[in-house]
Amino acid sequence: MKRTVTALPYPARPEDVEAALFVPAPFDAEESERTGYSRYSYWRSTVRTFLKSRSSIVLLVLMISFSVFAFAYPLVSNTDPNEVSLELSDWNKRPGPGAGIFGTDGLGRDIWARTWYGTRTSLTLGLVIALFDVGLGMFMGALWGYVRGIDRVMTEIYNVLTNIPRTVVLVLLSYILQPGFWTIVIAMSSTGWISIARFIRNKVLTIRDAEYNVASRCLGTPLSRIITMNILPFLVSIVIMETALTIPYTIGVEVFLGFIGLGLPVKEVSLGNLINLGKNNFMLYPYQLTAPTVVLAVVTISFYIVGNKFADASDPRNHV
Amino acid sequence: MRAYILKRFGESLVTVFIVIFAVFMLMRFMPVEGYFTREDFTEMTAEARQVYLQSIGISGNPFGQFGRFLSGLAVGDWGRSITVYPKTPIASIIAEKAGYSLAFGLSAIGISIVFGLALGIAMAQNKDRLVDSLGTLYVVVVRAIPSLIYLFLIQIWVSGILGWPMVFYADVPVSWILPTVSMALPGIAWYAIWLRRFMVDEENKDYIKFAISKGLPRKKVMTGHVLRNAAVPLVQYLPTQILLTIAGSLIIESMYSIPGLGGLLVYAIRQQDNPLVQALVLLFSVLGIFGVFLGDILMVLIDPRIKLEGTSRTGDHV
Amino acid sequence: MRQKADHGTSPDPIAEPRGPDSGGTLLSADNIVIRFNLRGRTLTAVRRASLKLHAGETLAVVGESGSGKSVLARSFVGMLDKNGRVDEGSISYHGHDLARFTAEQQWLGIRGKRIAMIFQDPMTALNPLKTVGEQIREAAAIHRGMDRSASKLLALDMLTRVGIRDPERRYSQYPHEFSGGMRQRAVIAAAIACGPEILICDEPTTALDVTIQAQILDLIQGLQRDLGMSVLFITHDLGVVARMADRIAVMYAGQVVEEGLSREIFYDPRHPYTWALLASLPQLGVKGEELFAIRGTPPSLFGELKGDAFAPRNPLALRVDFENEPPFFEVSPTHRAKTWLLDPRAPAIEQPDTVRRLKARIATAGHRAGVPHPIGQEASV
Amino acid sequence: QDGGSRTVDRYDNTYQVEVKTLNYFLLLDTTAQRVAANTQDHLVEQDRFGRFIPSLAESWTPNADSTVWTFKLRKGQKWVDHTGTPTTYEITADDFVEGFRYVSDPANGIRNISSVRNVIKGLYDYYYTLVDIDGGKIQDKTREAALATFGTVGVKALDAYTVEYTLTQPTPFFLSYLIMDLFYPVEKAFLDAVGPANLGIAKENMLYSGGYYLSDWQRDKLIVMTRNEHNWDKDNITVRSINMQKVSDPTVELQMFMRGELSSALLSAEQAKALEGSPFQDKVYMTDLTSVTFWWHPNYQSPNPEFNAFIRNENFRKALYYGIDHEKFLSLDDQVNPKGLIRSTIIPEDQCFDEKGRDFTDYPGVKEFKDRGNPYNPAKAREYLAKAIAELTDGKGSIRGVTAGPVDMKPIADFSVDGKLPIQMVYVHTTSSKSTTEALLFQAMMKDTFGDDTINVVLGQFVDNAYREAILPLKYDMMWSSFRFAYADPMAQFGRLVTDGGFLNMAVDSSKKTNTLFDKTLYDLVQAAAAETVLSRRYAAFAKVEKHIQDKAYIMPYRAGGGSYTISRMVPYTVPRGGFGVTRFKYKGMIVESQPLTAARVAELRTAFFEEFNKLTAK
Amino acid sequence: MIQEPILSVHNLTVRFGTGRKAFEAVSGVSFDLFEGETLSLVGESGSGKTTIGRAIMRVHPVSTGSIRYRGQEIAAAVGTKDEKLLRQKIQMIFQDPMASLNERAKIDYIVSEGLYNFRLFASEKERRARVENALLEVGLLPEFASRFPHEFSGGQRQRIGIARALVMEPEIIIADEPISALDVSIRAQVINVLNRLKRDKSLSYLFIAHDLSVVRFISDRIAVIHRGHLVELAQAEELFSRPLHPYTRALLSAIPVPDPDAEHNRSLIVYDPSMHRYDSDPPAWSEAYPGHYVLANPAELTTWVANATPEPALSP
Ligand SMILES: Nc1ncnc2c1ncn2[C@@H]1O[C@H](COP(=O)(O)OP(=O)(O)OP(=O)(O)O)[C@@H](O)[C@H]1O
Ligand SMILES: Nc1ncnc2c1ncn2[C@@H]1O[C@H](COP(=O)(O)OP(=O)(O)OP(=O)(O)O)[C@@H](O)[C@H]1O
Ligand SMILES: [Mg+2]
Ligand SMILES: [Mg+2]
Repeated sequence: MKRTVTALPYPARPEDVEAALFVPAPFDAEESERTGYSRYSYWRSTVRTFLKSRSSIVLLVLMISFSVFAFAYPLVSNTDPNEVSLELSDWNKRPGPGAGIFGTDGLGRDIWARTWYGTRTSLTLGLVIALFDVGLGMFMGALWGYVRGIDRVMTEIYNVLTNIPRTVVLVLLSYILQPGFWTIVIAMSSTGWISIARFIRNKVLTIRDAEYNVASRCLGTPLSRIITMNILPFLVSIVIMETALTIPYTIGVEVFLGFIGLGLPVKEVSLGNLINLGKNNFMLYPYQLTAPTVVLAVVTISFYIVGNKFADASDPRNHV
Repeated sequence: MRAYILKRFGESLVTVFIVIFAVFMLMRFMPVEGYFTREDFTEMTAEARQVYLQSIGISGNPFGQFGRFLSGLAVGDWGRSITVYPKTPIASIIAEKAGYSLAFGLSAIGISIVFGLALGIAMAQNKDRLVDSLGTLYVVVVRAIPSLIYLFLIQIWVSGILGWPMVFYADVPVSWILPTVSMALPGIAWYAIWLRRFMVDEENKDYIKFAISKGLPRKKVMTGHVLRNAAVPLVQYLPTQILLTIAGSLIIESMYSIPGLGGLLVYAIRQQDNPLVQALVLLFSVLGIFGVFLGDILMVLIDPRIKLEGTSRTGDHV
Repeated sequence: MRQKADHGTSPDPIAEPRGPDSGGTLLSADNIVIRFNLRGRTLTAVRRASLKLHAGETLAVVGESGSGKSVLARSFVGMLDKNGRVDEGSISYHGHDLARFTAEQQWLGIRGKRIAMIFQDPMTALNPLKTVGEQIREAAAIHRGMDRSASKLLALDMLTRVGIRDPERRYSQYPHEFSGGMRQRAVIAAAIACGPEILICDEPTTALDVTIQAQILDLIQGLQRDLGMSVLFITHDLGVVARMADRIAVMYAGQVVEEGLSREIFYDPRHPYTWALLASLPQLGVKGEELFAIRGTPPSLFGELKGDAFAPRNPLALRVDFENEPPFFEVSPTHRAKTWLLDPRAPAIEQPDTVRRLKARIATAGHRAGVPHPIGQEASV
Repeated sequence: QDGGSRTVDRYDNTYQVEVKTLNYFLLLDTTAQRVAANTQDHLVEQDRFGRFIPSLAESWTPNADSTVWTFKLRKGQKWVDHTGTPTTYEITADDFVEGFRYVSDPANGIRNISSVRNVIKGLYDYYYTLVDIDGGKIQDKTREAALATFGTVGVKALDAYTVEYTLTQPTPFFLSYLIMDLFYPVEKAFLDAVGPANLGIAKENMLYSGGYYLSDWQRDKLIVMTRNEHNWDKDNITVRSINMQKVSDPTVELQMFMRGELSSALLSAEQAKALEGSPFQDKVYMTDLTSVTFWWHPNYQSPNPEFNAFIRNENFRKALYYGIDHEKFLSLDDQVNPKGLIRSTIIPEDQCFDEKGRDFTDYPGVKEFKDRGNPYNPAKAREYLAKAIAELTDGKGSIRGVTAGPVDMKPIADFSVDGKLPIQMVYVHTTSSKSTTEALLFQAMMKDTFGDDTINVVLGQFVDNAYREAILPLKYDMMWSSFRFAYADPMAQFGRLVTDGGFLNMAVDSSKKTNTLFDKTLYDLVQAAAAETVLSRRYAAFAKVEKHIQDKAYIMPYRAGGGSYTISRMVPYTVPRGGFGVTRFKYKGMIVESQPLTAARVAELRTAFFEEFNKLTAK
Repeated sequence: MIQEPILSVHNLTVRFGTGRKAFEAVSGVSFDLFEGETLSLVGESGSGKTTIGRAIMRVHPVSTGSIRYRGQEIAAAVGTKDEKLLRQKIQMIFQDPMASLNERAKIDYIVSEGLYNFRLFASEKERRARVENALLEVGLLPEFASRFPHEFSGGQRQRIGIARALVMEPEIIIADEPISALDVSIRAQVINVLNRLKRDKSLSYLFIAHDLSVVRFISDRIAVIHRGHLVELAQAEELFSRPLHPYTRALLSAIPVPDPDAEHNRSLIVYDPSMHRYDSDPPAWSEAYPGHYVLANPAELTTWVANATPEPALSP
């Protein structure tokens, strides 16, 4: 979007200027205060910077439409993704007429329906984990950064948590709890929040001693309001980004957990389960892997890129 | 300097201790039934089960057990596996498997560094141009799509196209290539993306502008200033990465049948092989924590800005 | 090894330095327009600014923050930020039009070698991971085609020249081991290491304490004398200007609005903005009285400015100021101002009292004490 | 195709699950069994028709009532080490005694000991004395003293080449015990040198008495067995080396086979189907059935009150039995001829023959079930269910004696029952996709037969260890499991079902709090049958046991082991045959060709083999 | 009649860090601030000016010494009621107009933040009126209340910062280099606002700066601080005309004067702290002339007083 700029006009030649204008003009003090500064809105600039790249618009649209479709599909469709067919001829049907858009799997279940139900499950999982991780991470991180006294303790917790292999926690929890959605949420969040907290803490450290925070302290502003008014607003963009990036990450983890047998119960429809099931049959019925993979890739890639682009866009240095 | 190293070392030890203690106690929450296979349990009487638990050191006060575990460690005894490789000394299991993970891991790190840095430099130098977009595409694919999928496709397709074996054979050199490259893929993306970011950040620094204003050619500014400074923060993570290659890669090792340490921890937990789990967690947390420790020391050595307590302050005033 | 290969390879577009041209003008910028793309809009930072730098002189550019001083100066070394460009005008220097340079390659023989620049903040201008000496040496090595030992000797000499004691030790120290004042000295050393013809100083002392500022100013002055450089000095501190400048250019909203010899600007300013600038100096204020102040706020540089950019803030503005942009009127061969007040048709508006009283006021209120200070000596506090 | 019939030196195959230990007294997985079967010899072995033939023993004689068995050893057989070099140790009678001493010590954690605990004379007392000493129950005797009493156990070396086993009761089928891992020899001097705990944890830590020695073992990667040139039977060891790779992914395994990296591969039904149209199409055939039996078994002590109330009702059990289409269920494994996989008897066919060569499954009472095949009959099933419902509910859908409330079957399942129809029924399965698919199919079938207003199948999944997670804590209503047939006697199967902790939970051990002998008749029938020592009488008695269990539908056998699609370069029927012990893992006599065999050729070989086999068994 | 100081700092010491890292930023500083006066604190960067200001604002803990507001000790913890009073009566203005306003809050919130903290308004209407008033008083338009800080220029932002302090109706304002970051043309605006407020509301300022030309214009008294120690304190004109301490003299000699003729003949005095012999003869805070204090040992005091010019030096 190149802007055409008209060339600057040269100053008028004195002889072209009317003599009548050479009289004192009234002075408007208000006007002189008003003239200058450009309206710059952080959020408007962020959105504008974000929308500047065509690819991010495309991906944003994809991200939204896939997410919306995943949540809407179960409401409008009457295909049961778990409907097992007892007709052998329904099993493993390749995509095509009478077999659904993505074909059927080894028990005659409709892969198209399963893909969208699965996307919904995985997105929900990602979202819930992101909310937990980011919510807890934000809160603890803000506290960690702001309250000097707890730094040592938190750092030690960080060291310990990041060094207990996540699989240990996952496996243990799937014994203690029922394997399933919430187990994965708890297992992922129980260690996931700390890295976000760490990240937030570092951010908070850089803004904690900013002059406007000192100003607030001089005005006797309570800690709670300092955090909500002075710190958190600066972290909103980070939160959005972290949330967007946690979703592809959790989808990846879910696939991985399925691989090691600790994922969602296989009877539940999730992208991870679809992929792992499809992978087993890849040589025979490649569409059982490729169809959900394409959807998964679009979802994860769009979340990933949108998250990153948003992070870039939310950085005021990029507001050019 | 020495005081600093000692202090950091002490802190690392404490962290290792806490990690291992936490895991040790967590393992004690697992049901004792887990120590038996299905057949066993049917066959054994209650007493026999107790005998068995005692023989593998599971029953009794957990603190006492922990003490025994530590005193064993002190004399270099890692204990023996109980269910994964019954009665096999853990040290020998690890020794046997770590070699493979290390060999693959180190070659993968080597590849990641070389290609990752090259890609990162190329991307930073051609910011917002085709190379950058292609590099970004690569990074996005590798980081956004679950690795399982593309690793699997690589194994099936690439090995088919090139006619390479699908699994690793120690005596067939080409069979090393795919797993190593697969293992390097995320690393390449990691180095590329961070180096690119750090380089782009560096390029906006005042001292880079000053270097340019001194009239240094762009290439010299890039190598002598930008790259050099951008690489420094990456170096900090190198020890951890190298040390943790010993832990192996679960997916790749299992896909290519590499007898490394990769899947062992998961397997050991699921088999409730406590001594093995403890040993592995100990090993991995020691590697992780000391990796960080070494990274810190390394930073002190290469970054003159980081001043340590106990070192005399230089720097006079005008 | 690599270092060697680079020796003397930087292309030199100016084969034979020709020295100052007829009017003594070394560099002349004409009708420069500089625009930036900023958040989807176009910001015109410099609007037809013209400037001449004579050989061996110190030209000070003063003006409000955001008036385009730095941007204009940076365009002389081709170091505008990526989103900016010189849209119109020419910068002639030894027969080259620097405004038309497009390739990095073209700048190599000029930037650093013939026109050097030092920045405002000495704390960030040095690479924290390289030794100070190395950063001085590398430029010399490139431009003068010296090998490592020769360029090191040069760098040591430069350190001595800028008044850093114990240069051998300092050479191999890192920037964090230097105090702010010493860093600025090191930056200056790096800038002059190649013996540039022009030194651009963009607020080199703003970040420093007064006492150190005075030392650095003395240093720059001494170096200018010794090396015969021309200095383009950017600041908004009129005290500094008075100390340094042979000539002064006053900028407002991207334009040079008045230009003249130092004394002409201080003692006989003609532009209302210059008046306001001088009148608002606290040194000229009377204790207990209101200080003269420029009202309002500078104009937005997005979009067109109609008439005289200063008009909205100028209580003495004429109606024509809101309609037509004034041309330059010559006050003397060396002094010109861009204001309709100099038009014969304009009502006779006198300089404000304060301004007229400047000289007298300073003469009576000033205070001087102390002993002469040898230039370049490192003073330790 | 003469090119295809060239024999090769090497047999390459895979294993999926990591071998834990190669201690041949402690075979925990089939991989280890494959290694032990080929690297160690027993006193006897089976030939390719399953007949017992001499191995390390040259000859043997039971006494008149089959309670004392005397074996004469081959002379001059040396143990070899992992390089194939003979050691100074000779294989003598003492080695068999030492082997048994090793397994009889509970400290060595040998798991199968229970199958012979009541067979070998004196073993029960010897073993439990040691257990009690270890458990602190016996204080007045030291372990050493107890160990010194090994002489009371009925395993003796009469001289260097004569071993004698004394049994608790007449056991005509004793030879089938001898091919279990409990009866391997071990060289005492060597065992002492490496230490009992270290036996078999590395290839160096074993000596080899079999047709192969372990020349390479990399954990999780590779096992190589090389022909033992000093074995007494080396001329029959046809393949020079056996290479076993660990490959966990079946997809990869098939690919490797197609690329010629493997000598044989097992395929899933889907893989087999996918090969249609490929050059391998006509090479896929199905392996013979094995003695392993799969069955669905209900939990008679479910914490789920609804199911618990119903499962004790015979009509309900029958409804389940008739309500599932076994054939369709087995289509998961074989879409062409799923019927061929059905096994509807508890004791497998072709495994137990009485003195007249009559197969146990041909005894009256068993044969009717064997002949029945797929019991699926939805009409009948619904009828039975209606009866059960009529018997157990008040007619308005409320189950008598069941109150509403939560059922805590964590971590498998967690739900509440309302004491009304439909009956909640928890079907558990593993996380593997195969197991899950089966569970889903089971669920769909129940729904298909009964609708969802009478039975509601809740799927519960255990992560890893069925025993820990589901069976022992009794957190299931229904699941499948499979039993290997351990030795040539029906008791091998019934014993496990009926005794303490068995799946039917008919414990008679009064110390056990789950003492719910709910079918005294069955218990008595088993006791009576076990006391019979003449095979035909014994079998007739056990046939009654089987009939009783089947009539009451206590457990629902549905599939035989084996019957997998395979594609292979190995010529079938060239290796030893047998359903128990380690026989079926032996590679002795195996012929491997350079090209995969066609299915047609395998079919010919099969016909020829069974003609010969039937001639031999019909004495 | 001796006026009671509104703020009295006595022997103030502020240390940062502990153990070997400990660093004394302010050492034994004492001064009084009287009602309606402007006391300026000048000194080089890092000399502890900000630290003193923040210690008074009680955002840095005081190590030793006392700070009294109207006779009441405030260096230690105070009760909630006093807290409320102090937070109201002592306000601070910051150096960096870019960093001292919360970018994500509207001017309305920024200005009324203190009002919210202590519920200093009866109704929403009153609060808005007070914000508007404060904005008007610093020469800004009430309509700005609904905008964000980044829409303003540096001078405007600084005036917003002043409005934020003003709205609390303070008695003391600690102004920490409020004009250092502003360019010349804007400085006058802010100086005028400060001066006018002082007159109209009889405020007392502790004015922290390093620009002596401004300080001279605005201050009643000036205190010079060097590396955490006060070295000289006097009436503004007295200090300019009769600087005693060599550091003060160095400082004065370094001020650039906006007059080319004067500047070209200026010479610089360099201060070398090693000139003092304080090991053998420690310095004391002594009154050289009435109201003119200097940190000196007796020997120095004599020499300095002897060398002092009674009258302002004539410019050359
Ligand atoms: N990279 C850029 N992108 C957009 N606008 C810019 C950029 N660089 C400078 N400007 C704008 O150009 C105008 C002139 O800036 P410049 O830095 O030249 O001012 P200055 O006179 O040097 O001010 P100061 O005294 O504050 O240094 C300002 O409005 C500034 O915001
Ligand atoms: N929170 C802190 N922790 C440790 N040292 C500090 C802290 N705050 C200030 N200091 C140190 O105290 C000394 C005095 O700092 P202060 O900010 O008061 O100086 P200043 O006179 O205001 O300087 P400037 O003119 O640069 O604002 C400095 O050396 C500074 O490094
Ligand atoms: Mg500037
Ligand atoms: Mg300060």
